[in-house]
Amino acid sequence: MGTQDVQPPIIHFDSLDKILSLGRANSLWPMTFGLACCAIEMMATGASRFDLARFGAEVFRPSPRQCDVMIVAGTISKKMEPAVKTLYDQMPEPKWVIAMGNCAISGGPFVFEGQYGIVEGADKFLPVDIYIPGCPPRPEALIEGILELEEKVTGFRRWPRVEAK
Amino acid sequence: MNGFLQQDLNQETFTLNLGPQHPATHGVLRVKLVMDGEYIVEAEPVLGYIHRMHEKMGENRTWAKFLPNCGRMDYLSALSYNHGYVAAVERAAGIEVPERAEYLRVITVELNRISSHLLWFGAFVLDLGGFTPLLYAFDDREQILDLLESVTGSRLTYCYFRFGGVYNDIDDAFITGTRAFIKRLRKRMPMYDALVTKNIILIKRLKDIGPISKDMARRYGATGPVARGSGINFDVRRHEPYSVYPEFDFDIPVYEEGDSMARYMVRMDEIEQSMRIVEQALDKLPEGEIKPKKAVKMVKPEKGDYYHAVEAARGSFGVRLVSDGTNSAYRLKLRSPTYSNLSLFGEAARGMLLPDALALMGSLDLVIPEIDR
Amino acid sequence: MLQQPLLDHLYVAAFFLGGLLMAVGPFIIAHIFAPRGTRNISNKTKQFIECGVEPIGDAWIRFGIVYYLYALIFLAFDVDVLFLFPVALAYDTGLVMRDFVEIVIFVGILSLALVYAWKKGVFKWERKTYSPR
Amino acid sequence: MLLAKIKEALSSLYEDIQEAPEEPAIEEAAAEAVPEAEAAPAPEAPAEEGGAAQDAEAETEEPEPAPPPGPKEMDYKAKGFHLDVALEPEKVVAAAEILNRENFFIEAITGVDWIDEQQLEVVYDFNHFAELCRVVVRARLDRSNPEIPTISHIYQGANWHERETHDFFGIIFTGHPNLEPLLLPEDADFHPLLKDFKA
Repeated sequence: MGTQDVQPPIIHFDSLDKILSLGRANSLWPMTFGLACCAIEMMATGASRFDLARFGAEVFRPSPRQCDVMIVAGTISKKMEPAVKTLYDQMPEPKWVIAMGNCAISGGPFVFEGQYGIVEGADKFLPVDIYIPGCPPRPEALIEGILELEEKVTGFRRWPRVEAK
Repeated sequence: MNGFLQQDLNQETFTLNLGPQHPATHGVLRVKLVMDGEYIVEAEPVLGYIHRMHEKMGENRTWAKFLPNCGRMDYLSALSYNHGYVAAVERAAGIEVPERAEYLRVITVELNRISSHLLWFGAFVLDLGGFTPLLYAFDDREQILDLLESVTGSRLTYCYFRFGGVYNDIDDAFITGTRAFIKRLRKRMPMYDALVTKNIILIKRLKDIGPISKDMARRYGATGPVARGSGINFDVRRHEPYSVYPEFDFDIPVYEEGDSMARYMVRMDEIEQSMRIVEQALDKLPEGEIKPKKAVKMVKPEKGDYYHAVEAARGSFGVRLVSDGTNSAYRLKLRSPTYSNLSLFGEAARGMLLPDALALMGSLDLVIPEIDR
Repeated sequence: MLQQPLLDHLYVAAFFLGGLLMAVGPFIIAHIFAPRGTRNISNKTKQFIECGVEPIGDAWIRFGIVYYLYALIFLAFDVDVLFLFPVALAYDTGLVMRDFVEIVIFVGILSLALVYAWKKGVFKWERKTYSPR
Repeated sequence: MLLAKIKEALSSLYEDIQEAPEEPAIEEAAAEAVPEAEAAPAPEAPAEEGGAAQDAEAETEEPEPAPPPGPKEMDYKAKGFHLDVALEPEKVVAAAEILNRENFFIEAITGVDWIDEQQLEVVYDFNHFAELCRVVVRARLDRSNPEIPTISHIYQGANWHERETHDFFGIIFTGHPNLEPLLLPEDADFHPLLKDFKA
């Protein structure tokens, strides 16, 4: 694991960090990285009805250099694993990973005794920040995941939490 | 690059990866392109980046346990895949399906076909550079997803069909909702037609781009809108009548030009035809059972191999199952249409400009997990 | 009236500095506020972006001359516009008619280059096939 | 009727097995409900091949009591295909050429691992655009070294099907342009769909 230690920025004090993380939390640029069925729900979330733009996250950047969040939406097969590692490395700091769907969390419906093709879960080789269960998770679940990540980045939750009545 | 030496060309070529993570491939397809400037000298799709072992799972699960997998191969027209698998097992085990269940199957499959074509329409024009049609198409598609969710319970990866019938009956809200949706979509299609189909930029980007001749489509086994765009009148619903399709009258749009514009027009006309089928099916919906009286628990088809093909949104999806009399398949082969449709990309994209090759790939309407299975 | 030209030069210098700041500023801000280095798993941070896989071969190859000619034409007109800026500053100070004629001649000669390039077929973007294909 | 024509054309492949001739089994072509000829012009029948139509039945090496070798007509409603042609691996290319001349297209190539008979079976599915006639060509290979000639020079679509079957079963398609793993990682050396495959 070639983890390079990440030094803090040159100018770095507490209140500045608060302001920067507030800005970062409300403009999370995800990477267009749809693998399978969850990618379609991710597109539906970005489209007109569920509209991820309300939370600042609708700019799906194709190049890893320009994005903050890698939403692993789908099954990671053993042939795709080196590509996922490369993409994760090429993302600039600060970066986060959302494991969307059961396949990204634990291999989902494709885990059976004697399976040869998939990596059972993104956290086998990626530091995952947010897990969104579901197969595929509904767009609302993805939006809740984005809000959860915003809370993790800034420390407080700006949007009302949905109470299960 | 099989046997393509660099020195053959005094003009150097470079190899470009239209890689697994690329907005235009709509999934994890990688195409190794040998380029001379902007012209493609050699295109070789590389698959397997989302191979999920569906056929291996077919062997170590019982017939009923494989049902959720059907919805996860081609998740855009998942109900056609449910239909293909369930009909194949019914043919093998000789299970009868009540009349009303067949009608429900046709209604939900055709609605699913419309939603698949709408998503293809949005994504295809997005590949060519227009972002707004995607938002309109997804808005319509959400209406269908609401309707199908009220009946099947899921939005995308349906598991609605059972051996011998369907899981849930439809209620009046579904019927009125579907009729209202069809009326609304009929008002919006002229808008898509005027804004996008007659748009000079789209016509310039699609006319005579990626010609696929009738013979090339036959040699590669291309089916569905890709074949019908090249003048081949082949639609499994009409060619190999199954379920209750013979009772509806709908026509098969066939275009002779064989370029990306023809394939685009075939799919846009098919949306209209599917709406006609749904309307006729709703009018003639018989009463009666939707499931066999005694639930079909142990399915044990006799030994031998069986084949059943259905018309999925992308072509003829065939299921070849070899059963050895036990309650799980001895071998389950899933013939996916996009697998053959994409295999002609290597020959069709030779000598094209890169942006035109992306227009061709978009017109093939690819769903990668269905190719890799 | 020494101040007037000096003042003009100050304006141009101010705009130049503003432009420079606008260009280099984000780099400085990013360098200061962003954490340095990035976590990586397989040390692929410095690798070129090629959709997640190893780039095959090298991109420093000889390619069609068409791109170079296109860039040349752009350069000609870019410099042309560059000269028009100071002219716009001192346009109606002297004889108006003289300035107008001068500009027309200046732009006319430069557009001759465009006509020449057009005739040479720079804008026809068809493939220059060197290979015996 | 395309089915009868193709059945007779394919049965010509069996004529060279000349052993004890038996009286040919008479199977009258079951009257299928073939849909009315499509708008597409039906392919004009190629010149009728010579050769007497009667099949010289002969024992083939199948262990169970050998049904008369030759294209067997199947009940489409029950099985899903019209013609089942069991051939030796070498004859598959000839069969593909015949079918190609009749404008059939290839639907799929399936591998089946009969482990208890120590055999690997390759099943080719052919279908026709104009008239409904699904022909299944199958060939049995010895499991220890499964070799079968490729048909990718006739049907380019078979190129990927063959590479995939090679991926999953290890069947060598001799003469295939590049028989590298297609769905499995490039350096995969295991064949997952074999019955004795351990992950």
